[in-house]
Amino acid sequence: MTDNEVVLRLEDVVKTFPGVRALDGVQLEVRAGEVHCLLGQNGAGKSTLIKVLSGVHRPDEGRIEWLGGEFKPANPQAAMKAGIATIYQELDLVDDLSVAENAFLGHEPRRFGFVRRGYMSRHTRQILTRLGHGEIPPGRMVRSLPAAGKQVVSMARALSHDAKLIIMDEPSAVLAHDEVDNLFRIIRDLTSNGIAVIYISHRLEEIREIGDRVTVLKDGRTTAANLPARTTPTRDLVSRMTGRTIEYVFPEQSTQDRGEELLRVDGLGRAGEFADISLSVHSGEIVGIAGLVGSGRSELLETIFGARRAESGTVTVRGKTLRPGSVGAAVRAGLGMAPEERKSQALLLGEPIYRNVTLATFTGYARGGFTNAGKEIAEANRIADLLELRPRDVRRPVRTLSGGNQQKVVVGRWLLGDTKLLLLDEPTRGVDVGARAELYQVIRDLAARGVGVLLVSSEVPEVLGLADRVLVMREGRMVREAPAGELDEDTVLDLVMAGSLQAEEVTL
Amino acid sequence: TSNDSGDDDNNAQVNTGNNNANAAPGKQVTIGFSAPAADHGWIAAITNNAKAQAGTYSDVEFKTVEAGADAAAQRAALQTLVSQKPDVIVLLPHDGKELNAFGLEAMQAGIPVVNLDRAFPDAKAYRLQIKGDNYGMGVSAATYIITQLKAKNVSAPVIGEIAGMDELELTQERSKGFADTLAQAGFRVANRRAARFTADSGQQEAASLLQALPKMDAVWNHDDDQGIGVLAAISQANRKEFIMIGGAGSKAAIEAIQADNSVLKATVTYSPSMASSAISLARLIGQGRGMSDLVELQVPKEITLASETITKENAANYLKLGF
Amino acid sequence: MTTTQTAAPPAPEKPAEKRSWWRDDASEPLRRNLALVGVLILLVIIGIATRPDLYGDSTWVRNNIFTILELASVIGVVTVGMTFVIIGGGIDLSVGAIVALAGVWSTTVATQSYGAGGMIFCAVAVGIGVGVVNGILIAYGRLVAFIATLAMLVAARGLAAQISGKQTQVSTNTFINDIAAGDLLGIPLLVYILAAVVAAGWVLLNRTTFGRRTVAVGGNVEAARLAGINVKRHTLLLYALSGLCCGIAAIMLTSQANSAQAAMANLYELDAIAAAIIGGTLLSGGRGTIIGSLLGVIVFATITNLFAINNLSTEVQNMVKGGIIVAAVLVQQFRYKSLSQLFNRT
Amino acid sequence: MTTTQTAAPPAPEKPAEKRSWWRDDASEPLRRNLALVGVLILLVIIGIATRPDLYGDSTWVRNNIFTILELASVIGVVTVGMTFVIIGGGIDLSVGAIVALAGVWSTTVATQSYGAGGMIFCAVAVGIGVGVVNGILIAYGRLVAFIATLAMLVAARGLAAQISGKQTQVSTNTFINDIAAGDLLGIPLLVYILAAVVAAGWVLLNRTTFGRRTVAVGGNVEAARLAGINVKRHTLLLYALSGLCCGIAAIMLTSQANSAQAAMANLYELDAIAAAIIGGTLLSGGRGTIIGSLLGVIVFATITNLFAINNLSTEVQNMVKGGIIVAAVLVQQFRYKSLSQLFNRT
Ligand SMILES: Nc1ncnc2c1ncn2[C@@H]1O[C@H](COP(=O)(O)OP(=O)(O)OP(=O)(O)O)[C@@H](O)[C@H]1O
Ligand SMILES: Nc1ncnc2c1ncn2[C@@H]1O[C@H](COP(=O)(O)OP(=O)(O)OP(=O)(O)O)[C@@H](O)[C@H]1O
Ligand SMILES: [Mg+2]
Ligand SMILES: [Mg+2]
Repeated sequence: MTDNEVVLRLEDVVKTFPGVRALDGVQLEVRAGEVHCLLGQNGAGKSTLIKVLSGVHRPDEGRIEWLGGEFKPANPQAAMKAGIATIYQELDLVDDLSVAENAFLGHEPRRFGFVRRGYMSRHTRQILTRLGHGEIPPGRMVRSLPAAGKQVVSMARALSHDAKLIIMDEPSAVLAHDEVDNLFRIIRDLTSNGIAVIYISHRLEEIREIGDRVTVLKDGRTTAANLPARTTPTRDLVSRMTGRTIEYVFPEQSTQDRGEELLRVDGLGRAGEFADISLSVHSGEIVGIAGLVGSGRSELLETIFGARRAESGTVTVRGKTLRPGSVGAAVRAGLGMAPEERKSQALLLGEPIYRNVTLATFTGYARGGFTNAGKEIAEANRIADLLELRPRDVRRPVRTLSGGNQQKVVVGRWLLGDTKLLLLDEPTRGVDVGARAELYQVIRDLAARGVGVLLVSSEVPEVLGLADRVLVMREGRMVREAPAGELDEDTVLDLVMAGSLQAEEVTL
Repeated sequence: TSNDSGDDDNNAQVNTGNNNANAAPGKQVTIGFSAPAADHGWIAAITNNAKAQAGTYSDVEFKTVEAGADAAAQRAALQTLVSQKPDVIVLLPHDGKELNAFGLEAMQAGIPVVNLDRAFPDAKAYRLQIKGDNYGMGVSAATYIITQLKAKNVSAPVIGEIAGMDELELTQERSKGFADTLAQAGFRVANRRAARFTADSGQQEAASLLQALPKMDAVWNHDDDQGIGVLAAISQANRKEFIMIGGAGSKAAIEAIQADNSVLKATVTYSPSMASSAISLARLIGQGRGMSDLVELQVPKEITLASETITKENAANYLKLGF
Repeated sequence: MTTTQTAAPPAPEKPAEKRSWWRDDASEPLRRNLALVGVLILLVIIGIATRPDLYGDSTWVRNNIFTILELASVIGVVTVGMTFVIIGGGIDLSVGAIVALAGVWSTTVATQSYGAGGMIFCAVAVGIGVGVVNGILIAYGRLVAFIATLAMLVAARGLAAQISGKQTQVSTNTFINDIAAGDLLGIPLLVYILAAVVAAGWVLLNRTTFGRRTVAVGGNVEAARLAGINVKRHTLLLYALSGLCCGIAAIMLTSQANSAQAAMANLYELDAIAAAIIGGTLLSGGRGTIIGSLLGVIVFATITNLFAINNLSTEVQNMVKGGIIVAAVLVQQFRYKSLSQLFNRT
Repeated sequence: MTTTQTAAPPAPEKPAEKRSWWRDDASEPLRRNLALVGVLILLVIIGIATRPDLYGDSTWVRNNIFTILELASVIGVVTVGMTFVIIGGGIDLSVGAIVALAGVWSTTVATQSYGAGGMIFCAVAVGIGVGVVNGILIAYGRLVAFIATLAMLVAARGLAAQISGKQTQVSTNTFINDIAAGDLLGIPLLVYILAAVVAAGWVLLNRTTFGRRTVAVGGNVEAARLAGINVKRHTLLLYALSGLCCGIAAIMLTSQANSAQAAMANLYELDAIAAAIIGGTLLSGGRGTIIGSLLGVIVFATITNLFAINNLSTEVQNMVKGGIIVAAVLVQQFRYKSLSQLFNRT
């Protein structure tokens, strides 16, 4: 398979942003029909690289060869015309257009300027069916789809082009297990038709499963090219990415007994989202919630935090019942939440990193209403060191950070202050292996200091490896609760999938 | 000044009065002039008249500053005028009360101020006040309506009113004169809409008024410029059962009255010719002369123009005063 | 450490129906529009209650509907253009000034000598021309739309004053003047024009690539750019479209007033923006409907009409108007959900 | 299958040093403000070139600077409040109406009988009161700010007309009237007031938690909410602050005009928004500076002054003004980058 002709070749590509050399001489070689994986730490330049390929950025130096000719796309349209389609890391959909309109945005089938709606929706349905999601109505507003659904639409858009190369920038970050399998099925389907795929992910197991060859980036340079995806030892890959070896992923489980009960949730419910949820978190305990995308975990977390008003049930923190629908009450009671969608829910993109890190705590550093910038910067620097933020300069606007580094800022916010109970929703989404290990260690350390943690993650190993106790949710209900040691990945997946199968049966 | 263009083709109201003793050239005077930015025929005519009248004198240097959008802007503009040391200032203020302080200041600095049309509350703030009679306009309009309707023996008439910009005090005075006079005859205004001195707002308000009063006997429109729109609305609604009285006395209105082919039967004057007179008198003040027909050696302190009623009968006399 | 093991409870009945892939807010615009219709009905009921004498007369009622629609027609046409601009992520503060400039330009003696065709051509050309200048400044000069169109407002009114010599220019063209007076099958011509512009706007927004791209540009510029849409050109076209609507409105207004002047169409920008927003257009772009904007315009016109037939004085009018606007929006925001919450709380 | 293995090169040393300050993202506001100062200097140069006679006189120049600052003072105070509201993600169209209402209310005969203290208290209380109503409607009634404050504009002007009986109310209080006439160490009192308000605004925005919350709420409401900020209360406070500024401005304006009337402070909302935006405040919220807004106000006042000393007619003024605004923004947007690109292209 890898003996196919080379379709894409990059030589010494350089791209600078004000103050940053994002790409500093990249080499890359992609063959027809292969899945070429890009690996690299957060901020290594992966997204920048693919934006250069798809005509969003113009390289400052270097040479790109595409299908044997020199390639200098002036804009995204030109790259698409040349047969390169891209699924970007940040969802690039228009909320108030329908699924079909998003899929065909920019190249709508039309007659005299009128959109051929029938044709477009038939075509979209075909693509969606091919993607295994024929149930999504093409006429539905994208706004009403959950993140996973939006990712499917992004893919549909890429497939709506007649592409010879499809670039996927962390497509699996918002997908659950079954969806990832589905994605891989599609990728195999594509490659068997000779289409090349560039695949970016921080999950090594995915790269092993779907990848053919791997190129590793570090600080904007290619540190290793064309490694065999299945056989290169993990230690090798990680050390080329990070320049060091990472011995373990999950820190040792703590042995200390859990303390007093911090959080008690009783019969919590919201119509159409989740029902009758009861759980508790003790001080020093990490409780993980596993479940499929759409099982209502984010909604549950947001409701506990007061960002949504509970329709039934109560949330009690250290014996005191919280006023429903009041974030202020939750924060005063010592709760903190790192929400799921960093851009829309967590970050002030134009503001400096340090102000984002201290967003929930700056009042604490203030005296008489006057802020203390020096203290804030110092604290933010501490967090930046802890989480290996790069670049390390905390005065830079968050907007200029790579996706994974933005995620670190979101999580870092709640490592400050005297949070008693931390609600983490997908805290490692898009975070590289190195930083991920650091993050796990930080979470464990917090627990060791007596903080309670309620963790939602779509990565079952993460839940099992990090949590003391695991809750499994399905379709808005709690279906299982057990100590992490009593569960293994297959059991959890079975529990979770059973639900989805059932749901599918009903839909049919 | 930069806006010379197009002044002289407008039929400005000037008094060339060659046989007047005061017409003889005298001491050189610099007259500073300020009026609000014109977005309306009447104000435009004020500025044109002033300029044209000044042009007839060889001994007058005329300096004008435009007053911009509001009283604050006018105050700022006047400051720059004062710094150029004119002999007399002729001023049509945005609002007499708001610019009273300026009048005081200038008078104290020894510059006589001629207030045009919008009175300063403080008598020390001006040397001469020349203005139209807003209240009298309402009185004249009402008087005309009363005689017409009484002649037709209408007992409980439906009377409409389309006022100008409601936030201006002059509009209030006009409406008050109108209502007071009607009340003396036992009449009242059935519906009053306030337009904005523009034809399009006149049309919109008139359309509303006509809809609110399906049958009407008379309507007074404060301003002939907005009257273009009012008349348009009336013809669009196909209504002609009532009489209409205008205000100010534009050339178009006077012609229409003369032609007598529309509901417009009369208009009550509020003539921008006062600007021409103001310049003449300012010159005399600057030269320390009096009005030759009067016994007094100096120009008097107050002059209020009468609001006359122009009808088909006397329209021919007023045509030359139409603006 | 205790291990609680809950047996999987029976799956909630028909979960798929309750919890589908989507949250059901697709009907949001429809609901808003229905609420606006409700507000309209309310206003009419107030009208009937306060002036039963007038509302008793069916000819009067018929005429009144047309009066309201005619009153709404000019600003309605302007609002259609404004709705596109706002959906596309911009704002056009110069609409009133464009209407004035186009109106004044097309009623100069020179232009009137070309007859009705010449006047219409002139108004439309001036409208589009100014719109294109706006568009160039915003799309290619990268000026903030608010500032660029504010500058244009000032400049265009100044030019209009210059051209007209600050005089009210009377239109002597009977064809133009008759538009506002004429009707067809008992319905005023201006209402037809409004209907045509609204229909064209609806089709353009909902059925053409131009409309769909407008939503994309306003809703997510970055996504639009990545999808290969020429955002700059599209932005330019949006302002040109708004200018075109202003040109049409200028002819309508000139016809209504039989004249044009530099101060005409005063504060139309505020009226048009307010109507669009009350109609559900998001000021930040990316969402809005033509029908909503039309309803917004009609609501405002009906309020004005209500005041006129009740002979409210200007100051009372204004105070009440503020209250009605707030109430109208509150009615619109009224949700079935809040109602059910209200009951649940007891 | 070939496997190229390159040893990891040493990390590039100190890339941060390459960065020059003016290309730095963080200095963006500073750069904008410097550009505005440049625009100011340009305007002064035009003034000198067109009126060398006046500019030759140093007393005149000194007086002229104060004239400009006095002209800017009232709108400057309003703009400080507006800047906060806009940074906080809102808009306040009612500022002009609040100034008028506060001015009229504090010059009623009844209020004037309480003396200067009573008048100032009344103006400030009315300003804050109206601001609080705005805030409640927007924060708790969830009305769109544009609509809520537009309704307030209409209503407050109506109420002002009602209170004043549409008469211009003369202020007979010499203390109030003397504020505008007075000076301290040769500098007019109004300029001190402006300076004080600007300084207070700067500290509030840049050095207090209130300011930080404002940026957070305007930059990303959801993030602010989830970080535990009471968004509703904060929004309310922002409108109250804007109302407070309007109250202060009302006293200043009353003092300047020795009177108040319902139509005063006409279109201040547009002026204030324009000044804030030219000063670099993002209309969509989350970014802006007080100094930028002040410079914006001064630029507008200087333009007006330039016209006055050159005695341009209003229509020419307006046309030129539009052009100058556009030019000013273009100067501001001028970037080092474009310059270097220009040279690189050869
Ligand atoms: N628009 C921009 N302006 C300034 N710097 C930028 C910009 N975009 C990216 N960068 C910088 O370029 C570097 C590479 O970013 P990039 O997004 O390519 O990383 P990545 O490899 O995709 O990381 P991740 O795994 O976190 O997504 C980072 O240091 C980032 O801060
Ligand atoms: N099969 C499905 N896949 C994705 N979302 C679904 C599905 N079925 C229903 N949904 C809807 O998606 C919403 C939840 O989306 P959301 O992503 O917030 O859930 P979640 O459990 O927090 O998942 P995650 O946090 O892993 O993304 C629910 O309100 C639900 O109605
Ligand atoms: Mg990336
Ligand atoms: Mg979720």
